[in-house]
Amino acid sequence: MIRLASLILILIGLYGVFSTRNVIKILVGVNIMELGVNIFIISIGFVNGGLAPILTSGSFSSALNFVDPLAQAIVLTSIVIGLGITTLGLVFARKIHVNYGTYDLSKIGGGSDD
Amino acid sequence: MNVMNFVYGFIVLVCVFIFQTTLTGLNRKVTARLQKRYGARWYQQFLDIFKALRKDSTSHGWVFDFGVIMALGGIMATVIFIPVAGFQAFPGLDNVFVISYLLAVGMLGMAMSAAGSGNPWASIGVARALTNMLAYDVPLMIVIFTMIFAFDSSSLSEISAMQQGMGILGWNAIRMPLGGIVAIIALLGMLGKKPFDSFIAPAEIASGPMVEYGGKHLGFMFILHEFMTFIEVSIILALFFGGGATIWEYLLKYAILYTFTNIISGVMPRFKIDQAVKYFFKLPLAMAIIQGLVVIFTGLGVTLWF
Amino acid sequence: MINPVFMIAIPLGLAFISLIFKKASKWILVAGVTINVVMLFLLEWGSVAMGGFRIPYGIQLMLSSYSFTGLAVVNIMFFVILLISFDKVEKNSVVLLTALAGMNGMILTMDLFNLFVFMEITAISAYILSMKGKKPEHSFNYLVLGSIGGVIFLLGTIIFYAQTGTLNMAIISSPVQQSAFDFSSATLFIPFFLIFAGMAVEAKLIPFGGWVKGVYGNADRLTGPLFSSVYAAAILFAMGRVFGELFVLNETIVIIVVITGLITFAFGEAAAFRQTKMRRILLFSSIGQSGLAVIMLALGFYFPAVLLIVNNALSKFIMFTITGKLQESYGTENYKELKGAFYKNKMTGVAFSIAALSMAGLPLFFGFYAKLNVLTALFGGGNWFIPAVILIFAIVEGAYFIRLLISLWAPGKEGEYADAKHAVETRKLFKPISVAIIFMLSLVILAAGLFPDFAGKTITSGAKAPFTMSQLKGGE
Amino acid sequence: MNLTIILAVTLVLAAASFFITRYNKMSGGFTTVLSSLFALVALFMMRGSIGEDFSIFYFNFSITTVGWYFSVVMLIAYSMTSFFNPFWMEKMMYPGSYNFLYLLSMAGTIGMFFAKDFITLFIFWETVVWSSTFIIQLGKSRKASYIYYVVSAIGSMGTLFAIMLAYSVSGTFVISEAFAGLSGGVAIAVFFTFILSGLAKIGIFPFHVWLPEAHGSAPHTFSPVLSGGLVKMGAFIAFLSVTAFPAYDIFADMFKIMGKPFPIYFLMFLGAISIIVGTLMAIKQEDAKRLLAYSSVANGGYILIGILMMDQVGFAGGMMHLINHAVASAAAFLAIAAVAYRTGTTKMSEMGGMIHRMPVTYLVYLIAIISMAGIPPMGGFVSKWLIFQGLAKDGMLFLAAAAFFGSIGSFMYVFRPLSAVFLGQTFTRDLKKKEVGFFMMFPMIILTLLSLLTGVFPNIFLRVIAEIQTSVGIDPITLANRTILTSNGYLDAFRVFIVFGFGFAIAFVLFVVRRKSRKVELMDTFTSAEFIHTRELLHYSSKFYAPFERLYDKAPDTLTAYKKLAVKVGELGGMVESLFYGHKPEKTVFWMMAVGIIVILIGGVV
Repeated sequence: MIRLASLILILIGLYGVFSTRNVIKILVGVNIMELGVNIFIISIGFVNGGLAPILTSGSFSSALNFVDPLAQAIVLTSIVIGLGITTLGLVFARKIHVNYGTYDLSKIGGGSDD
Repeated sequence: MNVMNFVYGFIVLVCVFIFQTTLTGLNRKVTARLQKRYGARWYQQFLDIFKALRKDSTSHGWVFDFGVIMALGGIMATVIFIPVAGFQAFPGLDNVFVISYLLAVGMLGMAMSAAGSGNPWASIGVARALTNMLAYDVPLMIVIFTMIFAFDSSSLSEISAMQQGMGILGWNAIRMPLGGIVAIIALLGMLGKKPFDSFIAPAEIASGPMVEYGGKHLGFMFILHEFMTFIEVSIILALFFGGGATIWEYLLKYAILYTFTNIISGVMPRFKIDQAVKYFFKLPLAMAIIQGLVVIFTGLGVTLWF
Repeated sequence: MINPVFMIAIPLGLAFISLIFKKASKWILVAGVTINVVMLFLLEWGSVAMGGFRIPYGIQLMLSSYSFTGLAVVNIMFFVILLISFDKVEKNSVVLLTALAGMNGMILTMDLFNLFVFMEITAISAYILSMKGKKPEHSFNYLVLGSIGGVIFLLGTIIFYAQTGTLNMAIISSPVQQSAFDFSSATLFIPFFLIFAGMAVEAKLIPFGGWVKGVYGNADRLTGPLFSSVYAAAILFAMGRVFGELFVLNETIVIIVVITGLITFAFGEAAAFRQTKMRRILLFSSIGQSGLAVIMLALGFYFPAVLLIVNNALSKFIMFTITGKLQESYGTENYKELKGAFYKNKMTGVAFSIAALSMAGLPLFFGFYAKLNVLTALFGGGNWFIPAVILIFAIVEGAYFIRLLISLWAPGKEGEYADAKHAVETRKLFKPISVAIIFMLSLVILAAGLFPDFAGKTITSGAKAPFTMSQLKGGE
Repeated sequence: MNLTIILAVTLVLAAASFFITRYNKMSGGFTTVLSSLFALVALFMMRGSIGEDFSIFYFNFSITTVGWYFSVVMLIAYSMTSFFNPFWMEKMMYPGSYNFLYLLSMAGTIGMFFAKDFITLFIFWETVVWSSTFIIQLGKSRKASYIYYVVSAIGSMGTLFAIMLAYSVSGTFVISEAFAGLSGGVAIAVFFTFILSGLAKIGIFPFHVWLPEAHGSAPHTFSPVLSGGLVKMGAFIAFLSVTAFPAYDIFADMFKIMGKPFPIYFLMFLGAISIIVGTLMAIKQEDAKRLLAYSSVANGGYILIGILMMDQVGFAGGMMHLINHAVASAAAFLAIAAVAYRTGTTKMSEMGGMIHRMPVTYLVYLIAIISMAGIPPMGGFVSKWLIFQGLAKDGMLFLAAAAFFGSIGSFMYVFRPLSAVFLGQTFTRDLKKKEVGFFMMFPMIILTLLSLLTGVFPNIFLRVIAEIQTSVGIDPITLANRTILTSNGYLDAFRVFIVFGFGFAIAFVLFVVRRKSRKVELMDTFTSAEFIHTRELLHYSSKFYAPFERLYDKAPDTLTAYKKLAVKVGELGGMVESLFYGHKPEKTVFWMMAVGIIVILIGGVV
C-alpha cells in the first residue's frame, strides 16, 4: 500500500515537471518525485513490528525482526542530495529571473540559439 | 607485307578513283533526268577535280593543310583495306571495325581542317556531320554486330563470301530483312544524301565544312569524297548484298546500289539535324535491335537457308 | 602501492581545503589533478573493501584493467584540459576537484548506491560548470533532467535491492546467486530499465538526453572538452560496468539498450549533419558516438567500446578546445564564417584535422582501428544489420567532418583556386605551448592509428570483460 | 627492388617535399618529380620479383603481375603529371601540403595494388581517398572535394561492409581466401557491396557525379592523376570482384542473362548506362575539363564491361583500355592544363586558336583524343576493338549498342575542345602567348609516344595482360608475333599503321607537288559579305551541338538526387533536434514516460 502510494507520488512529481513551465513549480515536482522515492526506500527496509538494528534491551528473537538499516542510510544520503539539487535549482531559478525577468520557461529562449 | 602489297594498294586507289568518279558523273546525269534536266557530261566530275587541283588556293594555317592531308591519307588507307570481289591489297586486314574506325581518321582530319579555317559555317557543318554520324552509325553498328555474332567473323570478305553461292536468297539483306532496311537508310546517312544532307546544305550554311576550300584543297576534298563514297557503299555491299564473286559482278552490284541511293535521295526533302537523330533513334534503331534479338535468340536468318 | 580510494579521497579532500584557502584554490586544483595523475600509475590493482566490512556488506572498489583505462582517460584528459584552459577555471576549482572525485568514484565503485552518489556528485558539478555558458535555462533543464534521472536510477536500484538483497553488482553475477534467482524474469527487467534510463540521461542517449544541446552548445573552452571527453568517458565506463555485471543477465534489457543506442547513433549523426555551428556539430557527433559505445557495451564488446571512448575523448578534446578558442577569437562558431581560419594556424589546423579524420574513422588514425574492432566484434556476433546502419551513418559522419575541414582550410570562391585572400582575418589562437600540447595529442592519435597493436595492448590488455570472479576473489 | 624501399623513399620524400617547399616552392615541386620517377623506375624493375610475399609492420603485401601492371599505369600518370607541379606552386594555397599529399596518395596507390589482405588494401585505399580530398579542395571548388569524399565514402563503406561480412564467414582477410565459402544471398550481398567502391571510383552510374566536379575543379596538376590514375583504382576492385571473389564460380548456378550470371550482367549493364550518360553529358559541357571528366565516365564503362567479361578477349580489352585511357586521358588533361597555364582558363568559350600559339600542345591533345575516341592507329582503338570483339562473340546486344553509342559519341565530344580551344581565331588576349617550356612539354610528349606505342605495338602490353589472364585462370589472349587473334577476327595493328602511313604519304606527296597555297589570316573568311572585326565573335565554340543537346536537355541530373538525399538526412536531423532538444524539461520527460510505457508493455510481453 505504502509502496503504491510512493509510486503515485513519483508519477505526480513527473506529471508536475511535464505539465508546468514555471521553474519553481518544476522544482516542486522534482521534490515530490524525490519524496516518493524516499518513502519507497523506507518501505523496502521496513519490517512490520520490527526493531531498530541497535542494541536493545527487549527480546531478541531473530535477526529477521530488525528493520533494514541500509535503507535508512540510503534515504539519508538521498535526502541530502535532493536538498543540494533543490538549492542549486533555486539558484538557477533566480539566475533565470535575473536574466529574463520571468520564471516561465515558455517565455524565454526559443530563439535560433534554442 | 612486301613492296607488291603497296603497288597493289596504289593500283586499287587509282582504279577506285576512276571507277567511282565515273559513276558519280553518271549519277549526276541520273539525278538530272529525275529533275527533268539534261545534266552535265559523264566526265564532268573529272574535269571539276582536275580544274580545282590546278587552281590557286588559300590556306588558313598549317592545320588547314595538315587536316586535308590527314583526311585524304586516312581515307586512302581505308580504301586499300576494302576487299573488292575477294581481292585485297593487304590480305586479312578487312576487319569491319578497323575499316569503320579508320574511316573516322579521315573524317576527323576533315573536321579538323574545316574547323581550322576559322569559319563558323564550317564548324556548324562539322557539328552537324558528327551528330549525323552518331545518328546513323548506332543502328548500323548494331546490325553489323549482329552479323559478326551470327557468322563468328568480322572480316568483310569472309562475311560476303558466306553469302555467295545461293543467289539472291543468300544475301543478308534478304536473310535479315530488317537489318537490310536499316543498312539502306544508314547508307543514305553515311553518304550524306538527302534526307540526311543537312551538314552540307549549300543553301543553308554555305556548304558547311567545305565553305573555305578552294584550289587544290577543294580538289583534295572532291577526291576524298569519291573515296569515302566507295568505302561506304562497299561496306554495305559486302555485308548485306554478298559483295561479288567476280569483279564485274561486284562493280555491277555496286553501281546499282549507288544509283539506287541516288534515286531515293533525288526525291527526298531534307531533315533538320535533330530530326535526323530523332528519326534514326526511333524506327531504324528499333528495327536494328529487333533484328539483333531475333538473330541472337532464335538463330533465324543465320541458318534458315542452309 | 596506493589504495585506489585515494583517487577519490584526495581530490575530495583538496576540494574542502580549497574552500578554506580560496586564494590558492586554483593551485590546489592543479596539485590535486597532478597528484591523481601521478598516483594513477602507483595504484594497487584488484578489489578493495571499504570501511572494514566484508565484500558483500561494505562498499567495494575495483581496479581492473577496465577501470584503470577509465581512470587513465579521465585523469589524464582532465590534466591536459587544465593545462590548455587553465585561464578558464575562474572560481570553479572546488567544483572541478569534486567532479574529478565523483568521476573516479563512478569508475571504481562496484556498489549500485555508491554509484548513484558519485553520479550525483559528478552531475551537480556539471550543473554548476554548465552555468559558465551563461544560459541558466539550459543549466536548469540539465538539472531537472539530471535529478529526474537520478531519481529513476535510485528507484531502480532500490527495487533491485528489494528483489535480490544486495547492492553489490559483482555478487549478483556470481554463480550462486544466479541459481538462486531467475534473472531473465520480467520483474528484474523493470529495475534494470529504470537504472538504464537514469544513466541514459547522463550518457546523452536519445531521447533521454534532451539537455545536451543547450549545455554543450554553450560550453566554453574548459567545459566543452571536459563534458565531451572526460564526463562522457566516465559515464560510459560506469555504464559498461553496470551492463557487464547486471544487464547481461537479462536479454530484454540488452535489446532495448541496443535499439536505443542505434537510434542515438543514427539520429545524432543526422542531426550533426545539418549543423553549421561547430559546437553543435561536435555535440551531436558526441551523442552519436556515445550511442555507438553503448551498443558495444551492451553487447559485451568491451574492447571496441573502450577504443571508441578513448578515441572520442582524445579527438573531442582537441576539437572542442580549438572550437572554443575559435569562438573566443572570432566571436562566431559558424564554420561558414570561419573560412580559412587555419591558414595561419597550421599546427592547430593539423591537430584539428587529425582529430576530425579520426572521428570519421579514416585509416592511419586511431578512429579507424576502433571502427574496425567495432565491426569485427559485431560481425563476429553474427549481426549484419547494426554494422550496416553504422556504416551508412559513418558516411554521414565523414561527410560533415570533411565539409567542416574543407571550410576551415580552404577559402575561395567557387570557380577559382583556393586563395588566402578569401580567408577570415588571421588571429592568433593558442599560445605556442598550448599548440604544442594539442599537436602532441593529435600525434598520439596518429601514432595509435599507425601502430594499433601497441596502442591496443596499452589500452586494455584484458578489457574483454570488466573483471572476472577470480579477480574478485583475489581482492577479498 | 624491394617494395619496402619504394614506400619508405616515397614517404620520406613526401615529408621532405613538405619542408623543402617551405623554403623554395619550385624545388618542392621537383621533389615530387624525383620521387614519382624513382617510384616508377623502381616499380618497373620489380617485374622480376613477382610472386614474392612479405610484410611491413602489420601490412601484408604480395607482388603480383596485376598489381605490377596497375601500379605502373598509376605511376605513369603520377610521374608524368608531377612535371607540372613545380610550375603551379605559386597558385596553390598550401604548396607544401599539396606536394606532401600528392606523394602520400601515390604511396597509397602503390600499397593498395600490392596488398595481400583486405585490411591492408582498405587502409591504403582510404588514405588515398582522404589525401586526394584535401588536394581537390585546393582547386576551383570546395564543393567538388566534398562530393568526391561523400561518393568515395559510400563506396568504401560498402566495401568495408563486404570485407567484414566475408570475414565473419571465412575467418580471413587474405584476398585470395577471404571470399571462400560464400553462397546464396550472402554472396550476392558481399558481391554488390564489395564492388561499390570500385563503381564509385571508376565513376559508374549512379556514382559518376564526382568525376565532373572533382576532375573539373581539382588543381590542373591533379586532374590528370585523378582521371588517368585514381579512377583506375576502381578497376582494380572490379578486377578483384571477378577474380578474388570468383563471381563466375559463386554465381555459376544462378539465373543467367546472355551467359552471364545476373549480378554480373547487372553491373555490366550499369557500365553500359554510364557509357551513355557519360557520352551525352560530355557532349554538352562548356568546360574542357568537365568534358574530359565525363569522357572518363564513359571510358570507365568500357573498362568495367571489359573486366567483368572475364573471358579471353573482352577482359584483355578492358585491361588494355585501362592503360590506354590512363595515358590518353592524362595527356589530354595535361594539354588542357598547359593551355590553362598560359590562358588561365579552361572554359572553351573563352579560348580559341591556341594551335597557332601552342602547336605541340595541340598535337599532344590531338593524339590523345584520337586514342580516347578509339581511332586507329592509337591504343584506344585496339582496346575498344577487343571489347567489341568480345561483346560480339557473346552476342551482348544492348551492351554493344551502348558501346557503339559511346564510341561514336566520343567523336563528337573529343572534337569540341579541339575545335574550341585550339582551332579557330586566336583571341586578342592570347595573341602574345607562348608554348609551354620544355619541362612541361616533356611529359606530354612521352605520353603521346606511349599512346602511339600502345596503338602500333599493342602486343607488348597484351603479353603482360595474357600473363594476368593466366594467373587468374582464364585463357590468355592469343597473340602471334604482331597480330592479335580472336575467334571472330584478327588485328595487325602494326600493318594498319603502316598502311595508314602509306596513305598519308601519298596524300602528302600529292599535296606537296601541287602549287603552294597562299596563306591568309583567319579573319579572312567567307562571312556572307558581312564585316566582322572581332576575333572572338567569329569563333564558333559554345553550344556546339545545340540541336542535339536540345533533344535531352530536360534529362534529370544525378547530382540532384544526391542533393535531395542530403536534404532528407538534414531533415531527419532537424526532426531529431525539434523532437528531442530544447530548454524545457517537459520534452524529455514526455519521451521518458513514453519510452517507459512502451518498454514496460513490450518487456511484459517479452
